[in-house]
Amino acid sequence: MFGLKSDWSVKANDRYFTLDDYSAAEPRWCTGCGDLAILASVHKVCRENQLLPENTVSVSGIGCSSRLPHYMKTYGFHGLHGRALPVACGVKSRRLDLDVWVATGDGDCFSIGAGHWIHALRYNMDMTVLVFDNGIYGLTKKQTSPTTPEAYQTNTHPGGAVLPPLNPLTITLGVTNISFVAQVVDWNTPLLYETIKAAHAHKGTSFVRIVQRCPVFMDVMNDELMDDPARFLLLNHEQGIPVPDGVSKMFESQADHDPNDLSAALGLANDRTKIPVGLLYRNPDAGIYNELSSQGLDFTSEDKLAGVNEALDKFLI
Amino acid sequence: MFGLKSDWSVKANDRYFTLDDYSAAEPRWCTGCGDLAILASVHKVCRENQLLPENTVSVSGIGCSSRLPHYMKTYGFHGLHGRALPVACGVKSRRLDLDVWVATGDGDCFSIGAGHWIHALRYNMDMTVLVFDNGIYGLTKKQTSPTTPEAYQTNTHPGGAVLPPLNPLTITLGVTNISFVAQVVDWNTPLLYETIKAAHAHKGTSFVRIVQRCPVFMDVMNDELMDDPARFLLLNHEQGIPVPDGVSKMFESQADHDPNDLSAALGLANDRTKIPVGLLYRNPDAGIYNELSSQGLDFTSEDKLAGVNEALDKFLI
Amino acid sequence: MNEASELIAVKQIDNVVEELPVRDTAIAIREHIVEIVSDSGEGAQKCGQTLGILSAKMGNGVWTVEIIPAEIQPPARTPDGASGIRVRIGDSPMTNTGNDADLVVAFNEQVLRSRIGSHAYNDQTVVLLDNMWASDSDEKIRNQYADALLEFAECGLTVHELPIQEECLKVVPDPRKGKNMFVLGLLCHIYSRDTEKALAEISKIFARKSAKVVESNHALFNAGYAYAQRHIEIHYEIAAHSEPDHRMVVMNGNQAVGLGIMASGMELVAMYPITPATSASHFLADEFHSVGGFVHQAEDEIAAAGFAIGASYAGKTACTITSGPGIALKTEMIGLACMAEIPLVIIDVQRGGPSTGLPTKVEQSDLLATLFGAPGDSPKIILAAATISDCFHFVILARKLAESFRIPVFLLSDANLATGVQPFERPEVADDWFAAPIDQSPWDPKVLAYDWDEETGLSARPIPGMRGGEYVLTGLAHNRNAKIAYDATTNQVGSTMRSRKLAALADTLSPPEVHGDPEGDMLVIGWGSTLGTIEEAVDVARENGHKVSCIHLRFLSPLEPGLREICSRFKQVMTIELNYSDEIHASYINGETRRYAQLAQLLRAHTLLDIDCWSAVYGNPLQPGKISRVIIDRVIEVEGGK
Amino acid sequence: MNEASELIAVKQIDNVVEELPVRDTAIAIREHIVEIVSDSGEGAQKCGQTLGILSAKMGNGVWTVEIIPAEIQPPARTPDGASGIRVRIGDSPMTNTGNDADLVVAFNEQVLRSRIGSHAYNDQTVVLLDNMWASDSDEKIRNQYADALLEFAECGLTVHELPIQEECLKVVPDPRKGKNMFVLGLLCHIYSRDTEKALAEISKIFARKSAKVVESNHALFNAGYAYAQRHIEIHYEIAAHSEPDHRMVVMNGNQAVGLGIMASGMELVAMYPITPATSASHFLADEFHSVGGFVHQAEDEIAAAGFAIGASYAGKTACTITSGPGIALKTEMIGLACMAEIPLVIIDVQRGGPSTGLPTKVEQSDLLATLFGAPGDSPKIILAAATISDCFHFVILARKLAESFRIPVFLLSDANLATGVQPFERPEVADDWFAAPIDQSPWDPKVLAYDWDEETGLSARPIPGMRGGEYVLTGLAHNRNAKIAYDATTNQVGSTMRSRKLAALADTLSPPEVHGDPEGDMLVIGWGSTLGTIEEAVDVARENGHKVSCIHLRFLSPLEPGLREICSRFKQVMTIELNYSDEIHASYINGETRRYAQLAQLLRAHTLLDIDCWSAVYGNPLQPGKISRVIIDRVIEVEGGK
Ligand SMILES: Cc1ncc(C[n+]2csc(CCOP(=O)(O)OP(=O)(O)O)c2C)c(N)n1
Ligand SMILES: Cc1ncc(C[n+]2csc(CCOP(=O)(O)OP(=O)(O)O)c2C)c(N)n1
Ligand code: SF4
Ligand code: SF4
Ligand SMILES: [Mg+2]
Ligand SMILES: [Mg+2]
Repeated sequence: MFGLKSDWSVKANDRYFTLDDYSAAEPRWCTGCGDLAILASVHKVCRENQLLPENTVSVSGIGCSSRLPHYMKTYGFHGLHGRALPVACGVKSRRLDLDVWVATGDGDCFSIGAGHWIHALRYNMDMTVLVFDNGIYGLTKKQTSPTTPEAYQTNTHPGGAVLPPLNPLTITLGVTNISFVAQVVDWNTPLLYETIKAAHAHKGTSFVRIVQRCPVFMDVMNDELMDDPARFLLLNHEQGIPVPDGVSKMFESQADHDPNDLSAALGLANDRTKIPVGLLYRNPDAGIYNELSSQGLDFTSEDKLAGVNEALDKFLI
Repeated sequence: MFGLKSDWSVKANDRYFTLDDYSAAEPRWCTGCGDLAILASVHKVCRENQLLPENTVSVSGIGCSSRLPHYMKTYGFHGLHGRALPVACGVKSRRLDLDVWVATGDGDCFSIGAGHWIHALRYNMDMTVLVFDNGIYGLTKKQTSPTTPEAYQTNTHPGGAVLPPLNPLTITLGVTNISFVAQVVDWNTPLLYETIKAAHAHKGTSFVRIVQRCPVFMDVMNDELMDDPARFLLLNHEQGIPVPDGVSKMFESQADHDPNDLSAALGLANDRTKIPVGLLYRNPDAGIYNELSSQGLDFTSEDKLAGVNEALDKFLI
Repeated sequence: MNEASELIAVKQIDNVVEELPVRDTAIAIREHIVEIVSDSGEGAQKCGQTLGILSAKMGNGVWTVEIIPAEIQPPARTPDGASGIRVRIGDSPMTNTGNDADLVVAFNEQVLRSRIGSHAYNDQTVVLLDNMWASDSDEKIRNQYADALLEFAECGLTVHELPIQEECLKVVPDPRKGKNMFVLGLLCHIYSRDTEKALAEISKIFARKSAKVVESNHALFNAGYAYAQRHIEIHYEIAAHSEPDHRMVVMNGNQAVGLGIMASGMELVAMYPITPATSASHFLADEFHSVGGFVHQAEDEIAAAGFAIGASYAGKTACTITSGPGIALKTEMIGLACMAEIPLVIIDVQRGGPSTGLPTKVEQSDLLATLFGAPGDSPKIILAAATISDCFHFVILARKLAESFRIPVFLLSDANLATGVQPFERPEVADDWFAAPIDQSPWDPKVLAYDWDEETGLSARPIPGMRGGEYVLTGLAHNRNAKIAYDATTNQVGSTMRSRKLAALADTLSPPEVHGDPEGDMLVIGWGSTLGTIEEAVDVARENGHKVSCIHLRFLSPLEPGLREICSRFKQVMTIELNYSDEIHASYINGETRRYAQLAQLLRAHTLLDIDCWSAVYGNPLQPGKISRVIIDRVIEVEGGK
Repeated sequence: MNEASELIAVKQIDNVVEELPVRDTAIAIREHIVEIVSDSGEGAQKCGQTLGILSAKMGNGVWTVEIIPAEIQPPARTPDGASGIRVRIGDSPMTNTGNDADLVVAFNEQVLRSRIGSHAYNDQTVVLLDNMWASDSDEKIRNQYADALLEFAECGLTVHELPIQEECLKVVPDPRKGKNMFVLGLLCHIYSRDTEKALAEISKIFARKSAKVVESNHALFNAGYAYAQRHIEIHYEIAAHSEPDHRMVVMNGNQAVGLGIMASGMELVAMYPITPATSASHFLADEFHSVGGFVHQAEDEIAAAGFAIGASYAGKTACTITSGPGIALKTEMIGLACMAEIPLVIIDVQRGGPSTGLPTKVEQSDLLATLFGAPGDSPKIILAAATISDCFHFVILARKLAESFRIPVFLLSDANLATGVQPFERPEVADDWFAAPIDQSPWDPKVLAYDWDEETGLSARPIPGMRGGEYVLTGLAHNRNAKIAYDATTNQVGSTMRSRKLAALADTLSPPEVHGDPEGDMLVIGWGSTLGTIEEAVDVARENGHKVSCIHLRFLSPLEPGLREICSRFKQVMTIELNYSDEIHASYINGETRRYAQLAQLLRAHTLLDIDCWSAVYGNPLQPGKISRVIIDRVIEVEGGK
């Protein structure tokens, strides 16, 4: 059963956490907002893994999506627009014991945060990155985001967005040292849950692009998609995201895809006819930066004293 | 002959420009620096096209490479580290008559400027972008850049660079709306010239990654490459970069590559065994942002007066 | 309880409303402040805006301020979700939000609680509350409603319950989107507004919708009007102060900024969305094309500034619009514009700070950051708009200054101006307001790229396309010839020339005018959107016999001349600002440790006089009543102390 | 011409040098300033550094300043390419670069021209110049050489030509990499340096090279030494002021910063390369691992600040190191750290500004930008290092302050400190300097995340891992419980608490000590790297009978207490700073328009006294001689004016 630990005997004295232990204030997202589903899945993954609330940190930027930390009863860092990733990397750098989550939006991650996006992926620190991609600026009320569909009318482009939308997957898959790239939609909650769970279980940066409904400002993108499941392509593979019972039959189009195959992943990402859902790419062997950045965590005061003194002595005259 | 105009009759009264008309102060790059070769090619392309010096603007960031504008006898903008692209886009936005060149370095473009790199490529404004990629921070004296080879010792990573180098081509090819992606090395001057010439002739943003020698701070990367022409793969195609006489035989490995084929380009970019040289991708139909941003250039004072008055009158009470 | 309250038909006795007599003897009043508060999405703002525009059209003075919840879709029936508007209408020009409201219409009791928490009302305020909640099917809601009524009574408020929903249901099946027009009808009767004009406004609002929509909204309006006629005794008249057909426009500060940009001849705005600045760009996205202009939404604030700078370098002075966090990000670019002398207009619609702070609320906290933000000596011009009309005209001034002085110019506005609506005289746009077309005639190659005039630091600039003017702009230290130079004098000379421009500009300015007597016990100094409030507060103090005057600064860099002289004619000087300062009497705070409000800090250095300050970061616009008390208290304290 | 010059064997008559008598009667002097200038890559800096270290080891006071060309590989034999070093050696602690050089060894005449242009010499300076160019195969070079000699003579300089190259060729086939050791040998004889120590230093330098390399450098040194013995009459002795075995260390300011970081217990530095800050990170990249620390090179400055802030939030106060342009980019992040009260140490190695400015040169222009840069009220602590020893110790202080006050702390250094080398007492590192290990004991859930002490604004902070302390940090306005709140009081209370911390800190500080008499005609105020220069200049003025004293500020925010009182004991107060201010007597400049130097601006507001300033942005360190003249002139001017 969900959340029930399979082996009660191991740490019988431990605390047991329910969903409530991860849920803080009532979310202030709009009715029907996809963020709610994502939050619920995150809560469930926390419970499933019985994460210690005090050792869990969710880091975000600014945007509707970036409110997530406030709805988690864990440590949280609701920082600056576009800067969730560098902060999260810093949090993890010397605290391997912390379970780090990042909640970011399409504007936050792909526009103002684009440079950090590329570089955080390179660092491949052990954290779970969820991009809430609603194809619009939600919090600031309907401006064009990098993923806004072309010709969609926004407040900054009343005549319709002028650029073809950026494809976050093709760029992500182009970054050396990436280790986990998945895509999912918020309204398929069982699959969303499994995807986030798999992302969390992965060691390294797991990047999950979640196509997210914003019923208030993005009618086209999500409504059309929700009504047209044929647009999606479910990726199946034993090393991929486990597809829960009943979910598989919701997808007309499916494909076997080996997540170790980068060029196949690129092919899927570049295919404009279908939106792949599942695990596109995974490389468990990519170097993990926090293994470097945490060097010397075990140094005692004596070690440090010795180190400073030795360094100082080089300058003795 | 180079630089000689084929049809003298057309604008007989016109000025004729020699290389000197494009060359300003004596370059202050180190002996053997690849930047010198790039500058020479740029001068030659200017002369070949008889660009009006007063209508030519070179924009750069900060770095050794970004000194280029100072060695051009045209208008120039030597701006801020990482910000050449937004400035260049601004220059072009309402000045379709200006021929805009961008000189940027691997740190300038792929590290601090990474967000602009992605987005300027999306805008696809009509300009020629030359990335002087020496795999190192030159001007600040040998720190790791995103393209520094793994394990190469630098002043910030005396134990050797810790990340596998970023691959600028795979990311670039992942950006929607890109229209011209080429790669070349500085020491094959005929090919360098042809590549820059083709880039300049292309309408839209032409992105050229130039593998550039920095004999002072990057011994491995370029020396090894120069000594090992077998590492390169020359791309041939009638729509590609014209390969000058004699150049072809310098390349052991060659391939026919159709620059209209994005997935083939991705395959080449992702292949770690060979370094492709030539035109990887070209899409003459990608939307060009300056066609939008220059709207209304023809407005007269009367048009404007009418426009303001109409707008104001909507607020009349 | 006040008179007006007693005049209200507190309880709806029966539904046979058409039998009740029409009440139409209106009491003349000079001004009133009306609030309409609702859940987000119920249209309180539209209702108030229409009331405001209508009143402006009738020749009244008007000032409106929006009450904006922080969330997109805040939960219904919660204090945090309060969305609404405050409209001040008077028989003379209204210059600020005023004091406590005189009348409020609330769509539910929870949103009312929020405003009570913000001290918007007093026991004189007439509170009209929809009574639908009393009979809600949900017991919890009924209880909340009952509890709130008790709570309101306890804080001395008299609440009049009105069957708004009930009445609307007679007209439309779902009044959630329509109640606001019923309330507009109510208010139009209460304030004797011109119904024809009102109906015309309603038609305008729904112009893009079907005729049926217009019709039902007209019906709701009429129902509200009729209801008030029959059941609400309060009925006022507010005289016009101007001819209704006087050429006035009415708009908010961000619209004024947008129109100013259009009228300045600038053709490019590069921006990145940020509250409360974005709506100026929205406006331009809709309208800019009609003057041939273009709005570029950049990938971030740095790129927006870079894009604008690029365009400016290429000959067309461009503009970037942002708020505090965006200013922080643009710091390096602005430093470049100072150093390389690139004309640039930066509009900063200030919000509550620091950091992400209070995105929808007002503050005047960016003065020192814009003045001193860039490392190294980076002189620039800073203007502050004090009125919505300034928001328009100062953009035109800013563009001209930027080009003449080859310098970045900040225009400081704020959230209060951005969303406040006020009528002002329709500007008569002249084509010499527009930037000259790009000059492409050859440049005299003997004239250097920075051919600084020794005295003023001014120089003409070559523009790409000018033959013979080719130069390379750089942010490195450079000489008159735009060449990089690291020697000992180049940077000193360049810095001197750039600084000299400010002194030369200051030389052309006049001292600010004193509002009130030219000398006295207290001079109050303000800047930005607080102008109306401060002048009104000073007037109150003067009426109370205190020798108080005020000045209001529009130029913050360089400062207007004569300040020390003006200040020294008063026994005491203080600034009133919407930013943080330490209170005088607090732990660890003394003459040495006190951190002063931002203008006060500047003026203390500038005048060497002991300039005091009162400031706060409540996020709300200042009320003249509160400020007059602050002023009077300080005057008395000082006199008492002496 | 001075005595010393006459003692030089101006011309090498023959090559039978071994027959000339050894000269070894040394004249005792108190101090000398020596410069060595060459093309880049010829090792002048290594030569000077060795001379400096050697002298420090001999118990002399030493101050060295590097002369760094702007290009990586500047063209040979050009003034712009001048690379070199200045070493001041004395019989007491040296605190600054000093005035004009007493002796200079130049490898070619062009680099000498650059230094003449920087006014580094006067007609007393002994100039030793390699004469190899006189006989160069290239006629152009021969002519340049001859022309330069004439030029030097015209400006009153006496140049002594030495056959440096020629002599070196006797020892090695290619003296370009080795000439510097020959010159070291020369200088060691001239200044009676301990040859054994010198040879040991040379061995150290080439420790990683082959024995042969060491040998040939020893040989070159010996040749130089012998040459001087036989051909150069000047021969000095500079007494030691300290026991040679006194525990001193000698290093530059960036190394001191790096060591300070190691000794402070900080474990993480996140940086992005920028001159002149980067070498501190280079040092740490080499050494940090020995205390378990890590240097993160981020993708840009914003990410570097974000990374450090993330680590600090997670319990380990981290550090970021940068210079002006980086400070500009970090502005928004620093505002967040102020607002959310995240301890953070920011080291700003100031360079010439504004914008990209003068990357390798010194300036003190970031004071106001660091103090006021972030929009909104963002109180923070600012310390300025005045000496290289401060560079070390203030990092430790900064870390402690950051954690105790839960605040970002700036440590201002500058290019002068960064590359200057000075001996100071070896710090005795104590383990209580280290940050405590991360506390993982449970947090009392009754204590709120911002449980501000009403008086001091201080609060303890929960750290991830502490059970019961879970909170969500935000840059939005928030209450004691870290919850977002937009109401009228929350932001006011939060701002007050954050501001109160500065006042509480100020309360713990002591007034600065006055150097000189406690009262008099003129008080000079400085901050940062100019300490030694200003004190020396003040001493000169005092020796000349003027009643001048000085104070030097280490805390810039909050300011140290008692300043007004100290200032008011002097008739006149002025700051001396390395940043821009308008000159008093210039066009359009008057009491109202003058823009003051940065500390002067602050102090005028702080003390309300008419504090004057002298400042400049030449990019060079100040010379005490120049400053003493400035001071004396002002004292006389004021006295004369009265
Ligand atoms: C530096 C800065 N620039 C701009 C903003 C304004 N801002 C807040 S959220 C946001 C974009 C939100 O879009 P997205 O990241 O897609 O998140 P969403 O609200 O759609 O979840 C912007 C522009 C800001 N807070 N800070
Ligand atoms: C904001 C800012 N950060 C850092 C620097 C320092 N800086 C100047 S150039 C440079 C990197 C140069 O490397 P690259 O872009 O690869 O150019 P190259 O010198 O190798 O041609 C850096 C970090 C700066 N000038 N401005
Ligand atoms: S605006 Fe859109 S993204 Fe934001 S909370 Fe509402 S539905 Fe969700
Ligand atoms: S340091 Fe390298 S990149 Fe820079 S000029 Fe020298 S060789 Fe070229
Ligand atoms: Mg979004
Ligand atoms: Mg490089």
